[in-house]
Amino acid sequence: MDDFYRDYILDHYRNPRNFGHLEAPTVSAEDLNPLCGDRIRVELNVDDRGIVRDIRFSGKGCAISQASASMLTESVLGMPLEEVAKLSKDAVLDNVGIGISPTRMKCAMLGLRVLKSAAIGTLAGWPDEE
Amino acid sequence: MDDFYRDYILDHYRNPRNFGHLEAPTVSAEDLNPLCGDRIRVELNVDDRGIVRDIRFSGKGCAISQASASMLTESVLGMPLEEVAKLSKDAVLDNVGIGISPTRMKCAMLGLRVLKSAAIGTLAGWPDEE
Amino acid sequence: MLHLTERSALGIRNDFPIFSKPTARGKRLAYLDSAATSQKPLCVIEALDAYYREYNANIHRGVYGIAERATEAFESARARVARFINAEPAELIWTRNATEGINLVAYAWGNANLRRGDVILLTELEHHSNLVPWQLLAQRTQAELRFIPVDERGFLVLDALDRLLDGCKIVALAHVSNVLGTIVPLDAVIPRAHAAGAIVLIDGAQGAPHFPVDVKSLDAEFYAFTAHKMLGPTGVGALYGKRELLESMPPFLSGGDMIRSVEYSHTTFNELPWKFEAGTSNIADAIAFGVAVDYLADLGPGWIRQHERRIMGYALARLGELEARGLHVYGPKDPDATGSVLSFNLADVHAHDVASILDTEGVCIRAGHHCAMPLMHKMGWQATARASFYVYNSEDDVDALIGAIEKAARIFKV
Amino acid sequence: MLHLTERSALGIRNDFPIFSKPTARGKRLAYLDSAATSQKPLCVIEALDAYYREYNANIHRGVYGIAERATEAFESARARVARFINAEPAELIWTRNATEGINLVAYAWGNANLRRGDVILLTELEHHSNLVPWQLLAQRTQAELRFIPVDERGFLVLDALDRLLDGCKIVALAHVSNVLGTIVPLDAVIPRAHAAGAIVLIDGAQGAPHFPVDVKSLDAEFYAFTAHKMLGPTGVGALYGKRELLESMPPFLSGGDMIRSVEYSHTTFNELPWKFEAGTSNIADAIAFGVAVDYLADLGPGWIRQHERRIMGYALARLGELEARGLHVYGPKDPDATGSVLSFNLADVHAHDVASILDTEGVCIRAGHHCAMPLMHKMGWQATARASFYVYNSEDDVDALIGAIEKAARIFKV
Ligand SMILES: Cc1ncc(COP(=O)(O)O)c(C=O)c1O
Ligand SMILES: Cc1ncc(COP(=O)(O)O)c(C=O)c1O
Repeated sequence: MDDFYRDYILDHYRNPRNFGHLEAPTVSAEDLNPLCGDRIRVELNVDDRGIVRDIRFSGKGCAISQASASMLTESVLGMPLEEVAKLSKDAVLDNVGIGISPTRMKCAMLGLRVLKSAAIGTLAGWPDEE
Repeated sequence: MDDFYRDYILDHYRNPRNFGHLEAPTVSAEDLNPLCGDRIRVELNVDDRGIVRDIRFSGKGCAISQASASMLTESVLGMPLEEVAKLSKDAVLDNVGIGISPTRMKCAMLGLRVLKSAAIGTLAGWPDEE
Repeated sequence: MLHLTERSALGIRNDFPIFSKPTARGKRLAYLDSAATSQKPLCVIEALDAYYREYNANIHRGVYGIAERATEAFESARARVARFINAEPAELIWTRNATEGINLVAYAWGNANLRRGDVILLTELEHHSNLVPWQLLAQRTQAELRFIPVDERGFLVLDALDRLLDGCKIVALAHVSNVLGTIVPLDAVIPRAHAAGAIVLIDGAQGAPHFPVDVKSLDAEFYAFTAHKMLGPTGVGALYGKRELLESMPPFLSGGDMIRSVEYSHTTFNELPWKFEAGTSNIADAIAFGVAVDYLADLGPGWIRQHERRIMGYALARLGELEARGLHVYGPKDPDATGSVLSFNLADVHAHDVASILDTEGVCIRAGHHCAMPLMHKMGWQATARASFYVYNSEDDVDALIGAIEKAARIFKV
Repeated sequence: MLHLTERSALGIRNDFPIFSKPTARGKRLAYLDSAATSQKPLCVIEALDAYYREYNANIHRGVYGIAERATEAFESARARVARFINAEPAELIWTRNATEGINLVAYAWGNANLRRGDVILLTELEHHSNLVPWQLLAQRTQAELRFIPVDERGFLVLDALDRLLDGCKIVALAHVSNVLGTIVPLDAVIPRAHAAGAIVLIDGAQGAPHFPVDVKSLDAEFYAFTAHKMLGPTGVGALYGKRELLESMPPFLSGGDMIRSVEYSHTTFNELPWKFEAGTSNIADAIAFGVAVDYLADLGPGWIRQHERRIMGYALARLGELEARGLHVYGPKDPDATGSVLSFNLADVHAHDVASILDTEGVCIRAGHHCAMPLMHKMGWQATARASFYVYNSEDDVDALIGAIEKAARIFKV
C-alpha cells in the first residue's frame, strides 16, 4: 500500500481538481463509502448532445477516495454521458496505478460509483431514450 | 454402564415394587425427566405422626429410572417425612450401586426428586410447621 | 482429495481424526448419531486452526493485511456455501444454526406480515425448532396454527392440503424428518402453497447434509440449514431467502455491521446479506463451513445420497432379521422414501437403556424424543432409539449396531 | 502456565502462535487492534482442536461416552465463565456475541415491559450494538430514547442524570468506550438508576476483557460480553442476567433445547439458563471460551489492568511527542480514566491512509467510525485512527506504532 502514496496521488489529495460545486448542475449524485461513512458528491453539466462539459466533486475522505475522484473528474471531461455510464473499474485503476488492497478498493471506487449512478440515472430519465 | 444392568436391577424394572396408585393419598407429586420426557408420579400415605405408611409410584421410563424408583419406595416405607425431605443422592446410589454416567444420573434421580418434592411440599404446607 | 470413483466410506473415514482412535472402552467408534451432529474432517479442523494461527482479525472494516485476508476468506466461504445450494451470496445469511434461521423469519417476516386469523401451516413431524417459533409467533399475532397430518407409516397425508392452505400465509416444513427419515414431498407442497398465496420455509437441517439442494428449482422462499450436521463446526448455520423478500423485511438482530448509517435517533440499514448480520460474525466457523461444503461438493451430493441409500438398505435388511426378537423399526421402510435416519425400539426395553448398552460396544446412537415430542406423542411412542448414517459410515457400522443390539437383547433377556 | 510474577508481555506473546511469524511483508506483527478482536493463545486453539478430534458430539441428550464428555466440558465452561464475573451458572446465557445478548434483552425484556412513553436511557458514546437495538425497541413500543451527554474530553456529564432518569425503565450503557477509552462511572449511575426504578444493562464488550468484573457488587441487572475480544473464539458470547429477571422474562429464540415439554399447540420452557438457548449451541467455541477465561484468570484481571495502564501511560507520552507534527489524541488523556483504547488523528491525513501506511510496517490499527457514528458526528470527527492494547502488547508495540506514524508523516509531508 505504501507504493500507492506517490507524489502525484498526494498532489491530487491536497489539491483536488474540479473540487467544489456548480451553480446549476444538470445532474448530481451522492453516496457514502459503507466502510467508513465518507461521502462524495458529484455534479455535472451536460450539454444537449450529452457531453460532459463541466464537473465538480465534493466531500471529505481519504487520499485514495479523494485522489481517485479528482483524477476521474479530469478524465471524463468532454466524454459522452453514455460512455461515462459504461466506465469500468479500470478507469480508476489506470489513473491511480496498482497497489490498492481489496478493502481500500471501496475507497478508490467511491467516486466512480457516484459518477456512474449520476450518469445512469440521467440516461434512464431522458424521455428520448428507448 | 453395562455393569449397571445387573439381575436385581432388571428384576425391579420388570417387577417394580409398590407400583400403581393409592385410593386416597395424603401426598402426591409428579415430574418429568427433562432429558427424555419420561414421567414419574409418587403417592404417599402419611400418618398423623408424619410417618410414611404406604407408597406407590407410577409412570413409564427406562430401567434406571424405574428400578431406582422401585428400590427407593421400599427404603422409605416407615420413614418420617422429615427424613424423606432430607434424602441425598446416596439414598439412590446405595441401592443401585455405581456405574451410572452423568447424563443417566438424571434418570436415576427422577424418583428421588419427585419423592422429595412431595415431602418438602407437604412439610411446608403443614400449619404447625414453624 | 481422491476422486469419487476411488473413494469408499473407509477411505473417507481416514479424513476424520476422531476415527483414528478407539473409544474410552477400547472399541472401534461406530458413530451413528450424525443426525444430531456430524463428525468433522481434518480439512475443517485445520481451517479453524489456520485462521486462529495465521490471520485472526475482525472483518470488513480492517485495512491491514490479516484483516483483508480474513474478510476475503469469510466472504468467499459465503459464496461457496451459497453455490452449494445454488443461491446467490447476497441471499445467504449466516446464522448460529438452523433454529436461528427459522426464528429470524418468524420474527422479521412474521411480525411484519401476520395478522389475527392468518394461518401458519406446519406438519405433524416437525422438530421443535420448526414448531415452537411458530407457536410463539401465533401467540404474538393471534394467527392460527394448522398441521399437515402424518400417517402411521410416517408419510404426510396431503389429501386435505388445499383446505389446510385456505387463509395460509406461510408453510414451514422439514425437508427430511429427523425421527422417521421421511423425505417430505416438497415438490408436491410448494407449488400448491404458492397457488394459495402462501410463502414456504424449508427446515433443511436434515436435507442439505444428505441431498442435492437447488433452491432455485425448489422455489421455496426460505431454506434454513446448519453447519454442524454437514461436516462443519458448531455455531454457524445459514438462511437462504429470496432476495426481494429479504429486501422487503425489516432487520431482526441489530448492532454493528448490519448498518449503513447511524444517528442517535435512527438508522439506515446495510444491503444484503449484511442487513441481517449483527455484531461480530462467527468468522472462523463460517470459513470452516466453506471448507466443509467444499468437501461435500467434492464427494458430490449425488454420490452421498447413493452411498446412504445403500447403507439404509443394508440396515433395514439386517434390523429386519431381529424382528423375531421384538425389534420394531419405525417410519417408511423403503430406502427410496427415507433419508439416512432409522428409529427403532427393542421389545419393551427403553430406548435409553438400549443406547447405554450400545455405548459399551462403541456404538453411538440417540435415544429419546429427538426434539419432536408432539410426533412421538401422536405415534404413541415414549421414546425411540435412532441410528443415523453419513458419508463415513459403512456396512461395518451396521454390523456393529446389530451386534450391540443383540447384546442388549441378551442382557434384557428378550 | 507461569506464575504472575514471572510473566511479562513478551513471555505471554509466546503463548500466541500468530506472533511466531512475521507479516506478509516480513515485519514483526504489532497487533494493536484488540478492541476489534483479540488474538488467541495456543490453549484456546488446542481446545477447539481437541473437541473436534476427540469428543465432538451433540450435548445434553446423548448418553454415549463422547456426548457425556462434551456435555460436561460445555457446562463446565459455562461455570468457569460465570465464575470469572462472579455469576452463577444459571445466570449465564450463551449468545453469539455481545450484540446478541443486548438484542435478547431488547426483545425478550423490552417487548414485555416497555410501554408508550417509557424512557430508555443510553449514553452518547455507545457502540451501534448498544444503540440500534434500543432504537428498534423504541419504534416497536413507542418508548422514548434519551442520552447521557458526553463532553468534548470524552467524559459522561451526569449533572442532569436525575431528570434524564425520570420515567426511565432501562439504562443501557457501555462499561468502557471503544472509541475514547473512557471508563464509564458505573458505580455512580447504577444506584441512581435503581433509585429511579430503572433496570441497568451494561455493554461489557470492552469491560470484561480488561477489568475485574464482579456482577454481584456491580449490581446491574444485565451484563453482556463477547469471547472474541477476550482471547476466545469468534461466535460465542455471554449474557449475565439476574435470576429473577431472567425467570420472569418470556423466551427469545425458541426451538430445540430451550423446551421442557412440547405439544402441537403449546410449549413449556426449560429452566435457566437453557430457557434462552435455542437449537444446537456453539459447543466447541463455548468450551474454548472457558479455556480463554482460565487463561485470563491465571494472569489475573488486576494484573491485566495494571499492565495495560502502564502501556497506555507510555503510549500517551510517546504520542504526545508527536503533537508538534500535528498529532491529536482524543479522549481522556489520563491512564486512570481510560481503558486500553487510544484514538488519534495525524494532522489532515485521513485515518484510513494512516492505517494503510502503518500496515506496511506490520502495525495493525483500526480506522474509521468504530461503529459509533453518532459519537463521531457529535465530536466532529470524520474518522479516527485507533490503537488498542491487550495482554500480549508491550512498549515495543508502541515504539513500532510511533515509528510507523512517523513514516506516514513523512509520506504525507506533515
Ligand atoms: C463497546 C462495544 N460494544 C459492543 C460491541 C459488539 O461486540 P460483538 O461484535 O462481539 O457483538 C463492541 C465491539 O465491536 C464494542 O466495542
Ligand atoms: C429436522 C431438524 N430441524 C432443525 C434442527 C435444529 O438444528 P440446529 O440445532 O442446528 O439449529 C434439527 C437438528 O437438531 C433437525 O433435525
